[in-house]
Amino acid sequence: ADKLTLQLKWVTQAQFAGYYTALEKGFYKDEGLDLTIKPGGPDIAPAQVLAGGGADLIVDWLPSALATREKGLPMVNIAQVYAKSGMMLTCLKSSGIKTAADFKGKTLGVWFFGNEYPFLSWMSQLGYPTTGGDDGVTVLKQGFNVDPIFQGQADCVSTMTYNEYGQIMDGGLTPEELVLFKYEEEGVATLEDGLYVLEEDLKDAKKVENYAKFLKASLKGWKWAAEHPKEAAMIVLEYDDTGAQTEHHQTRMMTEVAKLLGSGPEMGYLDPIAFDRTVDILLNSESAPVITKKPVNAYSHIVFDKYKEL
Amino acid sequence: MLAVAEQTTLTEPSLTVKPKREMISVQDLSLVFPSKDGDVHALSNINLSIKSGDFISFIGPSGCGKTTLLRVIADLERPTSGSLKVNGTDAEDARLNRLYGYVFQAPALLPWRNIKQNCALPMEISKQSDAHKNKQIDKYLQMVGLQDFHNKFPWQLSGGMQQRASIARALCLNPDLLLMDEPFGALDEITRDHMNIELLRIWSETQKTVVFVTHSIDEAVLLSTHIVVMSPRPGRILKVIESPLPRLKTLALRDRPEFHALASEIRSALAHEHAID
Amino acid sequence: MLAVAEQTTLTEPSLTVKPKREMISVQDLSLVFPSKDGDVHALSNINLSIKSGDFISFIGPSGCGKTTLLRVIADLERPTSGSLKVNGTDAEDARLNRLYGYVFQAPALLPWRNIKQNCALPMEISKQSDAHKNKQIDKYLQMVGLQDFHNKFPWQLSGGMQQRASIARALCLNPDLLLMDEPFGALDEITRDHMNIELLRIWSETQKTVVFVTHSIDEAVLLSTHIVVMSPRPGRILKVIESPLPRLKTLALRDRPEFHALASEIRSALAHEHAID
Amino acid sequence: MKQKIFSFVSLFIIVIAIWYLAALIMNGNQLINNLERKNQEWTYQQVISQAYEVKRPMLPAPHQVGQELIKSIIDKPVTSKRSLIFHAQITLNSTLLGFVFGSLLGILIAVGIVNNKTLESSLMPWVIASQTIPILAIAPMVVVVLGAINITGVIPKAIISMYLSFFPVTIAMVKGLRSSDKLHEELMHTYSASAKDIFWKLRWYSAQPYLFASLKVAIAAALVGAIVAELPTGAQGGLGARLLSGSYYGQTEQIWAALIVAATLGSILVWLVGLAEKVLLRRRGELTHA
Amino acid sequence: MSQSIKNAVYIALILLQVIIVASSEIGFYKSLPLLILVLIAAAFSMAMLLGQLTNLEGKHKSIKVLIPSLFAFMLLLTWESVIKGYAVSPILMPAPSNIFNALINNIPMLWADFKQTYLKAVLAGYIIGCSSGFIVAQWAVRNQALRDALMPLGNFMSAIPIVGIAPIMVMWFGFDWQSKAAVIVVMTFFPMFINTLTGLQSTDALHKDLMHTYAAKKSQIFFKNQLPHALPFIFNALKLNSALALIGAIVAEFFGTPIVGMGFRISTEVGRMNMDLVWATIVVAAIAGSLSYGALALLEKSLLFWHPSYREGNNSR
Ligand SMILES: Nc1ncnc2c1ncn2[C@@H]1O[C@H](COP(=O)(O)OP(=O)(O)OP(=O)(O)O)[C@@H](O)[C@H]1O
Ligand SMILES: Nc1ncnc2c1ncn2[C@@H]1O[C@H](COP(=O)(O)OP(=O)(O)OP(=O)(O)O)[C@@H](O)[C@H]1O
Ligand SMILES: Cc1ncc(C[n+]2csc(CCO)c2C)c(N)n1
Ligand SMILES: [Mg+2]
Ligand SMILES: [Mg+2]
Repeated sequence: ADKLTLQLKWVTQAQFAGYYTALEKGFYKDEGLDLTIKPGGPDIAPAQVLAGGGADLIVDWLPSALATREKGLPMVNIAQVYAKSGMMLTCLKSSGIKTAADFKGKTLGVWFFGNEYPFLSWMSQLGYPTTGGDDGVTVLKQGFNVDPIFQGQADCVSTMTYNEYGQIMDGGLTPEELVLFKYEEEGVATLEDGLYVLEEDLKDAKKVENYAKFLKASLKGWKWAAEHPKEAAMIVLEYDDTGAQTEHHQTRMMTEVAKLLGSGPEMGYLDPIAFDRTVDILLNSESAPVITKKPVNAYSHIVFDKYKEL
Repeated sequence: MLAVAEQTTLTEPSLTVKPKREMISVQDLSLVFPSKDGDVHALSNINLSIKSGDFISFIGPSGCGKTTLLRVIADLERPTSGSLKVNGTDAEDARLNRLYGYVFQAPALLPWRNIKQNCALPMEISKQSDAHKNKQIDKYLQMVGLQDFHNKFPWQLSGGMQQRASIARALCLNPDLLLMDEPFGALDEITRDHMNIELLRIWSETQKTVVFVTHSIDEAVLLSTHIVVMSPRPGRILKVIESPLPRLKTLALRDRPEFHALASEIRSALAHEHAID
Repeated sequence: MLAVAEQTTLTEPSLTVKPKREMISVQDLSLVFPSKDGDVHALSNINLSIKSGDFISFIGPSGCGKTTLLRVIADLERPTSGSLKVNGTDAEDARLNRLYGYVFQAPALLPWRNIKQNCALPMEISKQSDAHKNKQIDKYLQMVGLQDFHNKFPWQLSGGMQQRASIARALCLNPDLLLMDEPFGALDEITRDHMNIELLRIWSETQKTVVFVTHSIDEAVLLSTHIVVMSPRPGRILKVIESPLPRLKTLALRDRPEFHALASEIRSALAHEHAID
Repeated sequence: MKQKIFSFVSLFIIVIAIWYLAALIMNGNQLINNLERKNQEWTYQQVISQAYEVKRPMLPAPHQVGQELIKSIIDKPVTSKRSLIFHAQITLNSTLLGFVFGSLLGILIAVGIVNNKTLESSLMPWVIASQTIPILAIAPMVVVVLGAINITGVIPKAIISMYLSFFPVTIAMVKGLRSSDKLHEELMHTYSASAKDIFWKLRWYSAQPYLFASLKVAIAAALVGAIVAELPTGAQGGLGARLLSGSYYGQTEQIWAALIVAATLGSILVWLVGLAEKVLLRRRGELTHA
Repeated sequence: MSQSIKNAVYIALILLQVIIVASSEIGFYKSLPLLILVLIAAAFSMAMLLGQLTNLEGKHKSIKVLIPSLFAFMLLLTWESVIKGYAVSPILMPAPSNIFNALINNIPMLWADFKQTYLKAVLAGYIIGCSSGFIVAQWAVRNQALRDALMPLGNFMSAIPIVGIAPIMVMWFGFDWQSKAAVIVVMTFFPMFINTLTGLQSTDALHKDLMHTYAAKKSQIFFKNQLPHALPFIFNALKLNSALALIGAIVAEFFGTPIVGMGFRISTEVGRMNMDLVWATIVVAAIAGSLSYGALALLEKSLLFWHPSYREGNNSR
C-alpha cells in the first residue's frame, strides 16, 4: 500500500470526523492507501508541516492558505470539503450590540494564528480600525476558549457554530442573551476546511492518483459520518489520545459540522465562484491586506476530476 | 613596641582586687560526640570552679578537650550530662547577657568586611555608639600592631595578622569574661611576649576573668593564676595548679626559679600523661 | 610515644651526607601585592642559597613574608622581580616534577574525605600502588598519633589533630624537598617535641632538604642547620645564621650552652628588628 | 519527623481553607454578574450555596478537583486514555529523557567552560543568550522542523526538556566548579595534579551542593518543557495535552486535576533528586555534621 | 609556516566563505556539494583564530567582547550558508540576513511589543516574584516549622507548569500585562526561595558560632552574616529568574493578550508564515535578556568582591 500522511488543522475532534471514519472503516485500505493522520494543535501551522515534508496533504483554511502561497510556498487546493463557513462573532446583548454598526468602541475576541484573516477583512470592510479607541474596535487575542465572554473581558467572542457556540450554551448563557453574527450571513464568509498539497506533486501522475483515491475514501467517510453522527463521534473519541473529549460534545459537533459540508456528488468540489468570493473579500480589505494580488493556480480540479473517474 | 612592658609595672598600685565571686562552676560535666564508628568522649566528669578575676589556663595534649570545654562554657556546645553555671546563671543566659568575649582557635573573620569593620562587628551588634566603636578599634588595633592594616581585607593578611585582628575584635567589646582558644598560637615569640604583657595589663586593670587555652607551658605560667592540666581520651582534668607567682607578672619573671619550678611541675604532669598514653 | 627518641640515636652511624647540590637559589627576588589602597611589599630583594640536605628555618615577626617566600618556592606565587631556581630548574618545573611536599599554615584537609583518605590523596594523584599507600599511611598516622582516628572526618578532629593529619599527608609522599609553614604551631609542647624528633629522624635518614617556617626560636635552633631571620615591611632577610650544633640533635641538647647561645643570637636579631619597628 | 508532618499538615489545611474562600469569592462574583445580567434578584445565601456548583468555575473548589482526580486516577485503569496516570507516564518519559541529557550536557558545557578559556569567552555569553530565546514559544516550530527531518514521538519533547534543563545546571556547575576552597586548589597545585585529578578529587566535590540545587531546578524545568512540547502536538497524549483540551473545552476541573498531577509529579521528581543528594552527602560523611 | 602567514590564510578562508554566500545563487550546495568544504575550513579557521585571541585576552580588555562576537559571526555565517545553500524554505527557517531586514523594517512595532512585554509584565513580575521569594525564604530560615511546611509546598508550586498557570492567570487577572506579571511571580518565586534559603543556611559553621557568642539577634545574624554568605546564591537566582521571567511573559501571551507584545507577535507571525519577523522578535528577546543578565553579573561582581571567585588581582594563579 502507498503511504500518505494527512496533517490536520486542530486537535482530534468531529471537525475531522470524515477522515477518522474512513480510516476506521478501512476505506483508505480499500483504495490501497496506508494513511497516517497527524492531529494538529493551537500552534501547529499545517503549511509549515507541508513545507517541511512532514505531511503530503493538509487541512487548512483558504485565507491562510492563500496568504502562505503569497509568502512563497506553492500550495494548492485540491478539494473543498466544507462548503460553508462555520465562523461567527457571538456577542452579549447586555453589551448593547445589536448590529455590526455597534461594534465601535467594543472589545472583540479574535483567534489569531492565521484564523484572523476573515475577521480583519470584515472589519476593514466595515471601516473599523482594529487598534482600539472609540472609532475602532479593541481586539483581544482570544485564547483556547470562550471564557472572556463569561468573565466580561470581551463583549463578543469568536465561535464556531460546531464547537464554541455550544460551549457558551453549556456555560449557562441562553440564546436570548446573545446576538450572533455569522460570517455567512454578513457576506464575509471565506472557505474553511479544504485539502491542500504542494503544487509540484500534481505534476506526478502517480501522486495525483493517490490523492484521488484518498479523496474518494475521505468523502466516503464524510458521507457516512454525516449520516451517522453518533457513531462518527464515537470513532473520533476512539482516536483521541488525550481521552478528554466527551461523547456529548462530539456528537453535537458532528451534527453541526454536517450542516457545513457540501452535498451530493459535488461534495469536495471547490466551487470557483466561492473561491473568487473569498479572494475578493481578502483583496478588498485595504487596511489589512491579507493578500495583495489575485492568486493564480491556487486551486486545481485535477485530483477531483481524477476521483470522479475512479 | 616593647616599651609598654614598663608601663604595666607603673599601673600595678591601682590593682585592688574585687571581692571574689564564683564566675564559672562546672560539676560532673561530660560531653560525648556520638558518631557511627564509636562515640568520642570529649569531656568526662569535669569539676571546676573559676572565681571572678582569675586567669585560668587550660593546657593539655592536642585533642584532650580544651576547645570543647571552652565551647561548653560559651554555650556553643551542650554537655551530655552534668551541670554548669556561668556568673551564677546558666551558660545560655550568660551568653545572652553578652558576658563574655570569645577568641576562636581560627581567626573567623568575615571576608566581606575589612579589618576595622570586622572589629566593629560585635559592637555594632550590641549597639554601641560610633564614637565609642572608633575609639576602641583604634586602641586595640594599635595594641595588636595592625593600625596600618585597618582597611585591608582578611585574605590580604598573614595568618598571624588575622589572628591578632580577631583578638582585637574580642578585646574591643571589653567583656567581663574572656574565653581565648590558643589566641597566640600563630605568633612569633616577640609579638607573643608583647601580646602576653598587654593581655596581663588589660586583665589586671579591668579585673576581668580570663579562661585561656594554650599549649605553651611558659605562656601558661607567665599568665595564669591557675593552670588546669588536662588529658585525653576521655578528656578529663588531671590537676589544677594554683600559681604561687604574683598576679601581675613581668617578662623578667621567666628567669626566676619559681617560674621554672612551676613550669616543670606542669611539664611533668603533662609528660606523665603522655607516657600513659 | 616518646620511646622513639632513643631509636634516632641508634640510626646516627648511617648518616653519610651526600655531596651537596644547590637545592634552592634565590636572587634579588621581590614580590609586591598590588592593592587599591597602597601596594604591600611582601618580599624585597631576597637573596638566598639552600643546599640539598640543609634544614633551613625562616623565623621573623608575623607578617614579615615567611609564608610568601615559601609560596614563591612552591610556585604558588609569582615573584614581581628577581629569579629563583629550585633543584636547578625553575619553580614551575620543580612543582611539575613533584619535587616537594608542602604543609600549609592551615590544615587544608578535604572535608569529604576521612583522615586516611586525605592522606591518600597526594599518592593517588602520583599514582602509587594501593599497598604502598596503605603502608605509608599506617606508618605516618602512627607517627603523628592519629592511628585511632583514621576513619574520622576532619571536622571531628581538634585543631592540633587536623594539623598533624596534614603533616602525615605530606610525609607520606616522601618528597626530596619539604616545605613546612608553621607545621607544629597548633601542638602542645610534648607532642611538638615528639614531632620535632621524628622530623629530624626522617630528615637525616632520607637526606631530604627541609624549608621550615616557625615562630619558635627553640624549635628553629633544635631543628635547623641554617636559620634565616626575616623582618617586615618590606619583607627582607636580616641575617642567615649557620648552626654550630651537630646535624642530628636530641632534646637533651636544649640544656647545653651552645643551644642557648644560638637562641639568644636569634632572639637579639629579632628583638633588634622589633625595636626598629 | 512528627514535627515536620505536623507543620505540613497544618499548612495543607490552611491552603485548603484559603482555596475554599477564594473559590467562594471568585465564583460568587461571577454568579452575581450572571444573575444581574439577567436582571434577576439574588441573595447572599443563594450565592454561597451555588458558588461551589457553577458550571465553568473560575476556581473549582478542592472537592470538585478531588472528584475529578478520583474519577481520572482511581476509577480508570492506568492503561486507559482517560487515566491521568497514563498521561503522566507519557510526560514522565520525555521529562526523564530530557533531564538526563540536559544535565549531562549542562555538566559537559560547564566543565568545558571551566577548563578552557576560549570556550569560556566564546561560549558562555551564548549559553546565556540561548536561554533568552523563548524556546517555549518556538516549541511548536521545533516540533515541526524536527518532524520535517523525521524526528517525532518522544524525541522532540525530550529536546525541549533538555534545552530548558541544561541551563541551570551549566550556570550552577560553572560556579560550583570554581567554588572550591582556594587553599585546596593550592594544595592540588603543589601536587602538580592533572586537570583530571583536580576535577575528580576536588572540584567535583565542591560543585556537588551547587549541582544538586540546580538539578532540582532542572528536573522541574524538564517537566515544564515536556508539558509545553505536548501542547502543539496536541492530541497525542500527555499531561500537556490534557491541559490543552481541558482548556479548550472549558473544563476547569480537568485543567486543575492535570495541574495537580503535574505538580505532584514534579514534587516527587524534585524529592527524588533531594534523596539522591542526601545519600551522597551521607556517603561524604557531611550530613552527620549538620 | 609562520603564525602570521597561517593567520592570513585563516582570514582569507573566512572571507572566501563570505563571498560565496553573498554572491552565489540560492541552492548552491545542491548544485556544488563540495563547496561545503570551504564552510568547514572557514569554521576551523575561526576556531584557530579564537584560540589565539584567547591567549591575548589579558592584554586588551576589548578582546573579551571580540571573542564572543566572532564566535557569533561564524555561527551566523554557517546558518546563512546552510539556509541559502540548501534553499531551505523561509517558511521553515529564515536566513540571518532576512531576520536582520525584518528587524530594521519593523522597529516601531517591535518597540511597542517590547514595552508591553518587558517594561510592563517582566519588570513587575520579576520584582514581585524575586522579592516575595526572598522575604519568604528569610522567614523560613528563622522558623523550622515554616520551613518544613513551605519546602514541600514550594516544590509543589514550582512544579506547576507555566502553561497550566497561564490560562488561569489570564482568567483571573485579565488579558493585559497583569496576568503575565502574575505568571512570572509564580515562576520566579521558587527559584528565589530555594536559592535564598540554601544560601542563608550555607553560613560557615565558625561564623555561625561567632555570631552566637555575640548573642546577636536573629535580624543581626541575618544582615551581618547570613545575607552576605547567601549573596552568591541569591545572584544565581536573580540571573536564572531574569531568563525565566522573559520566557514566562512570552509564553503567557499565547493564552490571550491585547494584540501587542512579543509573545503575541511570535505566535501570530508563525501563523502568518512571517518567520523572519518571528526571529526578529526572538532576537529582541535575546538582546533584552542578555543585557539584563549582564547587568546583574556586573552588580554581582561589584558586591561579591570578597568572594574567592572574584577577588581582585594577586600574583597567585
Ligand atoms: N593575598 C594577599 N594580598 C595582599 N597582601 C597580602 C596577601 N597575602 C599576604 N599579604 C601581605 O604580605 C605580607 C606578608 O605575609 P605573609 O603571609 O608572608 O606573612 P608571614 O611571615 O607568613 O606571617 P605569619 O607569621 O603571621 O603567618 C603581609 O603584610 C600581608 O598583609
Ligand atoms: N564535632 C565533633 N564531632 C566529633 N568529635 C569531635 C568534634 N569536635 C571535637 N571532637 C573530638 O573531641 C576531642 C576533643 O577535641 P577538642 O577540639 O576539644 O581538643 P583540643 O583539646 O582543643 O585539641 P587541640 O589542642 O588540638 O585544639 C577530640 O578527640 C576530637 O576528635
Ligand atoms: C489558539 C486558538 N486558535 C484557534 C482556536 C479556534 N479554533 C479551534 S478549531 C478551529 C477551526 C480550525 O480547525 C478554530 C478556529 C482556538 N480555540 N484557539
Ligand atoms: Mg582546640
Ligand atoms: Mg604565615
